[in-house]
Amino acid sequence: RKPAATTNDASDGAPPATKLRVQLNWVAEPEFGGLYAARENGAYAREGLEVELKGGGAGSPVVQLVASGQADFGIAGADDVVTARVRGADVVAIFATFQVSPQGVMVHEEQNVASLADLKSGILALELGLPFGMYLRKKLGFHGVSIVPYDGGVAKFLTDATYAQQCYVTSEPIAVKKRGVRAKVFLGAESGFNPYASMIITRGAMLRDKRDAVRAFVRASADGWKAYLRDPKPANAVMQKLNGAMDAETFAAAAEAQKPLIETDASKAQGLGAMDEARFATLASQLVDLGVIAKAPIASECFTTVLP
Amino acid sequence: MPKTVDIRGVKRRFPEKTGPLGGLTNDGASVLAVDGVSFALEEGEFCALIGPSGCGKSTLLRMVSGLDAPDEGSVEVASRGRGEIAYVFQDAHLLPWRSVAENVALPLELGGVSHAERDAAVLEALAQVELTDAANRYPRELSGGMRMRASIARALVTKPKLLLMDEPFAALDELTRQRLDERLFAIWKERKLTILFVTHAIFEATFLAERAIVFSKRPARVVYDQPITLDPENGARTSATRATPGFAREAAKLLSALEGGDT
Amino acid sequence: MPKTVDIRGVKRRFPEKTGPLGGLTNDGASVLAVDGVSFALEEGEFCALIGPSGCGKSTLLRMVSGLDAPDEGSVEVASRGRGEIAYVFQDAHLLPWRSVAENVALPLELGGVSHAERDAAVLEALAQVELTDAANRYPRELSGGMRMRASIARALVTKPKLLLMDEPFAALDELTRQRLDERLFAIWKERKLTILFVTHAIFEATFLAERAIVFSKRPARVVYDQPITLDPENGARTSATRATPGFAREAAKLLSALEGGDT
Amino acid sequence: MSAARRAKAVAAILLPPLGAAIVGILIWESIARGLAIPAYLLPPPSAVAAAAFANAGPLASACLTTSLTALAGFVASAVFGVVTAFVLASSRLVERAFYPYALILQTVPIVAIAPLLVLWFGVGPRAVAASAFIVSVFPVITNTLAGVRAVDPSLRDLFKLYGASHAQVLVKLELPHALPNITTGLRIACGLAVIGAIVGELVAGFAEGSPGLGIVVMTAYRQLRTDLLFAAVLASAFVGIAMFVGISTLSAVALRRYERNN
Amino acid sequence: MSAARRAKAVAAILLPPLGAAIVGILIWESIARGLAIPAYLLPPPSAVAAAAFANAGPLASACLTTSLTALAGFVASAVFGVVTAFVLASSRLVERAFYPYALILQTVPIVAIAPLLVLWFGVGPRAVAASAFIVSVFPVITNTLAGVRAVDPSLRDLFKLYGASHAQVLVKLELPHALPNITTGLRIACGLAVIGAIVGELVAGFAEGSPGLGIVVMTAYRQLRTDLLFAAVLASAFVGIAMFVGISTLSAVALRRYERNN
Ligand SMILES: Nc1ncnc2c1ncn2[C@@H]1O[C@H](COP(=O)(O)OP(=O)(O)OP(=O)(O)O)[C@@H](O)[C@H]1O
Ligand SMILES: Nc1ncnc2c1ncn2[C@@H]1O[C@H](COP(=O)(O)OP(=O)(O)OP(=O)(O)O)[C@@H](O)[C@H]1O
Ligand SMILES: [Mg+2]
Ligand SMILES: [Mg+2]
Repeated sequence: RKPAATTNDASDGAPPATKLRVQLNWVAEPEFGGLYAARENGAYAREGLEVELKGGGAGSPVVQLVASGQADFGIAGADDVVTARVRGADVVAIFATFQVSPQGVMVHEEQNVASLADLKSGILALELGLPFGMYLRKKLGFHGVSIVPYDGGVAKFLTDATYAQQCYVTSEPIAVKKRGVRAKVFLGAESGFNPYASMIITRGAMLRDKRDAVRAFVRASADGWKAYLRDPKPANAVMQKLNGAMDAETFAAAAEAQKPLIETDASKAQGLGAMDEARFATLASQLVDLGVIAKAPIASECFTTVLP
Repeated sequence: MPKTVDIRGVKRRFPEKTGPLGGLTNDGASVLAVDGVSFALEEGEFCALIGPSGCGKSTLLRMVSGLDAPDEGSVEVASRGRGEIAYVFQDAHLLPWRSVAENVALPLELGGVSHAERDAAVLEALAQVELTDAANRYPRELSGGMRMRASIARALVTKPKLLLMDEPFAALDELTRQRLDERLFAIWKERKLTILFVTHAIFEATFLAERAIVFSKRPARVVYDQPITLDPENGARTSATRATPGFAREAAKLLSALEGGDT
Repeated sequence: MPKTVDIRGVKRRFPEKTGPLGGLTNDGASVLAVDGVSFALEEGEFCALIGPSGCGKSTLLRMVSGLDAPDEGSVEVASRGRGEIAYVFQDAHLLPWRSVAENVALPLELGGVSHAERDAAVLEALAQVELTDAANRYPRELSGGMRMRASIARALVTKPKLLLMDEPFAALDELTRQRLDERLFAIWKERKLTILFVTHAIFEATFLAERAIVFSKRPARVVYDQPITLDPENGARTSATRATPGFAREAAKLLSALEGGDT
Repeated sequence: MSAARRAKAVAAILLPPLGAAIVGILIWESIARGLAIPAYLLPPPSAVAAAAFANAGPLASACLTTSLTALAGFVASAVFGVVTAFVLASSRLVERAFYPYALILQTVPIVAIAPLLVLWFGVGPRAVAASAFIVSVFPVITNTLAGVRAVDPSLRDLFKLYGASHAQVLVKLELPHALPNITTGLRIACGLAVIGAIVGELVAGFAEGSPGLGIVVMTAYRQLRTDLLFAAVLASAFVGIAMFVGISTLSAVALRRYERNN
Repeated sequence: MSAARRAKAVAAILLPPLGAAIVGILIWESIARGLAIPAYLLPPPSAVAAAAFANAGPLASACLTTSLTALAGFVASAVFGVVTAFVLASSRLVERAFYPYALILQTVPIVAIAPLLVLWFGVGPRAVAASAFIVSVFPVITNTLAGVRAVDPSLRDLFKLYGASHAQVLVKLELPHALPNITTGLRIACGLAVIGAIVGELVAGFAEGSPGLGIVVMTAYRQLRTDLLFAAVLASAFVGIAMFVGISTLSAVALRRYERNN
């Protein structure tokens, strides 16, 4: 079956722009800052690409959309990629935006919890079925804590001082801080669960058939991220127009908060988006441990570095 | 004697159409059904009401029962207590989810009559209309005439003071009708109730009533209002009554009044 | 002459109750409505059917019309084409969302008759039952008698070959009834249709029909089946007919047959 | 005179709901203030109004986006629901065989079939409308079926007597008879189509630039902008009520002939 | 004889849906295989059955959890919906003032009011049942109201004539007359209560102990375990259909008296 995206054959004149569709897993947010920056500052256009960034809701089936050709690229976590490959979906990670997983647990500061292992009472909201929460529960037990589903909001956190919840370090802590509530965040990475996050993924067929376009897209996206890390303001302004529910202040704070997760030693050494086979292997064995998948996929097939 | 029903200059006009928004009505064409009818019934009177089809008889009965109100004029009824008025509608109007006995028991139930008393009264009323056999059947299992009889039993069961009947026996065969005529006459004699009785059968009106009112074609107006005097005055009515010369004479008077109002 | 309707040994029994699960029925008590009725109608016959209330007349008519089937015996009807049988039900059964004219037009509409032809036929049928004025009204705006007349117009409109009528004129006043009687007689004479006519009015049966069948009390059995011979044989019926001695004699025969079957 | 009466009739229709709205808002405001419920849980109506006003543009555009998909799903439900009900009504066997399974449409969580929806309808409004359809079709089927089943058997007899075809019985008897039930089903479908569209937006993606109310609800919820959240919730209720009033008005006109025969 | 007929009647009721199920499963299997749709999008029924079998314990316990809350919400809907409809029916003014706003219950996304639910009912089954109630009550109101409004005016006249009190009209006329409509409303409410409970579990339920079907659905979805996901979806449909069949049976018994008077 032909992929839905069409790449017009380059002819000798100025080649018409290649149309590409990117499926996001949420609305315009700093998490996607580099992509919007690349689109706004012309990085995609310079590569001859016309990129459509499609928003999604919390339940958007990004992996399925990419695997089935409805989108050319998508945003997903490394755990999604590993799981999807085991289930038979040929998706491959091509750019690891967040080197450190932004996923964590936030706790009210008054609770005086020094580490997550001290959490022994109250309520903890975790996203159902997400390996992150399963890992923490398996490792830390959380005996005496009621586990409830995480729904993406923070209202319940504000109403209840014994409420702890899963969070994106770039999002919920900022939201509660605006209300004058101080939260302590424990990153999952500190407990040993650190999948790459906000990865750009594509399907195997794209890599085989349109490697040039993929390469151009990753190159331009990396440029976009560089620009965004330098100065997030222009892209933020564009994104804020698309996401009226988030104010400029929050955009700025989130962009600031995510910087250290993107720029790490590894990405400074190997360039933005760098990926390492060992981390995929670790993740795969963790997922097997948690029972999410029965058997680990070949780690090297989960990702590919398309740039030379 | 006190007036049980007093009707003065009653007019009733139906709007032709109901508007789309509930309250709005089109003031255009309307149907004048009753046009200035006046008469009074004294307590204990048995009055037959005759008139051409569609002239406004049922409309008048509804106003007497209090279910409808005149546009002009007044209708005064002395006894408006619970169960004091009974009305045999032109259609049977039985509750389809109740058996015959349960349908007949309804007015008593609504009046808070005790179970035991109710059962006795229902049995008596069913016997009066010869429907004892069908007590436990449902309306859909009845013939047309049986449905009407159930409806009559329901009206008799409260022993009302004022009985309004809209062609109650039209769906019955001649013999059943005659038996019920006689029984109704006996009940009236015994209980001294006031009866306003719409009928198309002139013979029936002559047989039963003390007085007959004839309506003109729509809009209804009173064209005839006279007592009916049969030879065995105030005596019992039997099959033989129908053969007396007085009977034929009174019937002829009514027929000619009807003919007069029909033009 | 060919038989238009041939009824042989027909029995019909209604189960007393329908079970909770649709298909299941309680085999206990049941009502035998028609018990071995046989008679035949020749083409062009006008036959009156008389019997006590609840005896099984409507049940028989339903079986002749094909809407119900006998449990035993057979009902054969010669002309079963579209619009060849018309049936005036005991209740009017009008579609409440259609005006009178639209209700009367229904059988023609179902038969695919063209608009223009339909309108003409509807107007004619409405005139026959004196309902032209009310053509555009809705059933809820009609009196009881007007509803029945609309239903009669609907039956006449297809010019059927076999006309089944279940007490069509019971809700009409004496004068309208006599006019419609005469008109029905004229239509029968003119169109040579076969009519099976249930009535409670013995005078009406005598006036109209060539033949009368009397049923016994439920379960219905034929207790009387004789031609009616009036003095002006095969002549036109007028008001004067009702005064002839032959008329009274025939009526008396029917009444005594009814009395015989009622015990 | 007639104009005055008309104005009075319109007032009789409009004033009660307006009055109720005002009373409701006052009660809400006093609860929010009196019980001191934090504004991030239950903002006072004044705050909601302010948020609605400040975000009037995006809210209006979100309303439009959601209305269109909800309406598309609703229309599909109306057509498909009525047709399906008539097919089911055609025989007891067919009804018994298939009707219970129609309920699956009602109980399936949209998120679970989101991948199939986007696979078949693509990311965007068509998948969202499909979600609105799935959520809203069952009540239309059920009510229409109930209406068809309730047709007076003696009217069926009448049609049978005159040799009506199956199609004629459907068009001239069953459909007009079931019309009141169908509008009841459609009234229920209105609200369900709106919530179906909102849920659909959360799983089936949307075109950039015109996010619907579902997206506004979720983003406001995540950002704890409860005033905006409530404004969006009320906006979705408004979309539902507008469809509801539309259906009710249409049905009042269509059903003028239907007042019961007495 | 009678036993044989009874068996035959039961077969007539059970065979058609079973046959349809078997045909449906065969078609599904052949689509999944024939069109080579990847199993992570549409698993073949055999895979779903295998997943259901492998997870029979957790699925059964999830079914039970969800059934209980859905049933609680459903019962609340039935009671509150019928009562509300009778209040609305008591006057046109009341109906006009409040009925349209009842629709808000239907259009509000549960997630938006999840914090309020948790505040008022606490985390757990009570909040989940409240969600099931909110999602399922409107159809009960609407159908009951339609039933009460359709009472034959001449029967109302009869009750008026005999001086029936408001309560008597309600109990002896309106309620029995509206019973068929009420059961239609309840049939719709069944499925909605199930989906309401599932949605409620996702925002206000417990994730451990005895998690409901909503939790299973989300977990399976997140982990792309589409076979288990479909098993859970079918399980929730099963809960809905079980409630539906229950209501249908009850109503068939209750409505035996209701076959139309002809
Ligand atoms: N609700 C209504 N709307 C409009 N017109 C009506 C309404 N009810 C009755 N009418 C009209 O009023 C007139 C009188 O009707 P009514 O039922 O009183 O007649 P009736 O004398 O009882 O006739 P019948 O002997 O045929 O029963 C008729 O012309 C009828 O069409
Ligand atoms: N559907 C039914 N179920 C059970 N019993 C029925 C049913 N229909 C008719 N019956 C019974 O069959 C008998 C005959 O009914 P039918 O309607 O034929 O009487 P009829 O002769 O037309 O009486 P009427 O002159 O009162 O109309 C009655 O006792 C009636 O109770
Ligand atoms: Mg009348
Ligand atoms: Mg009969």
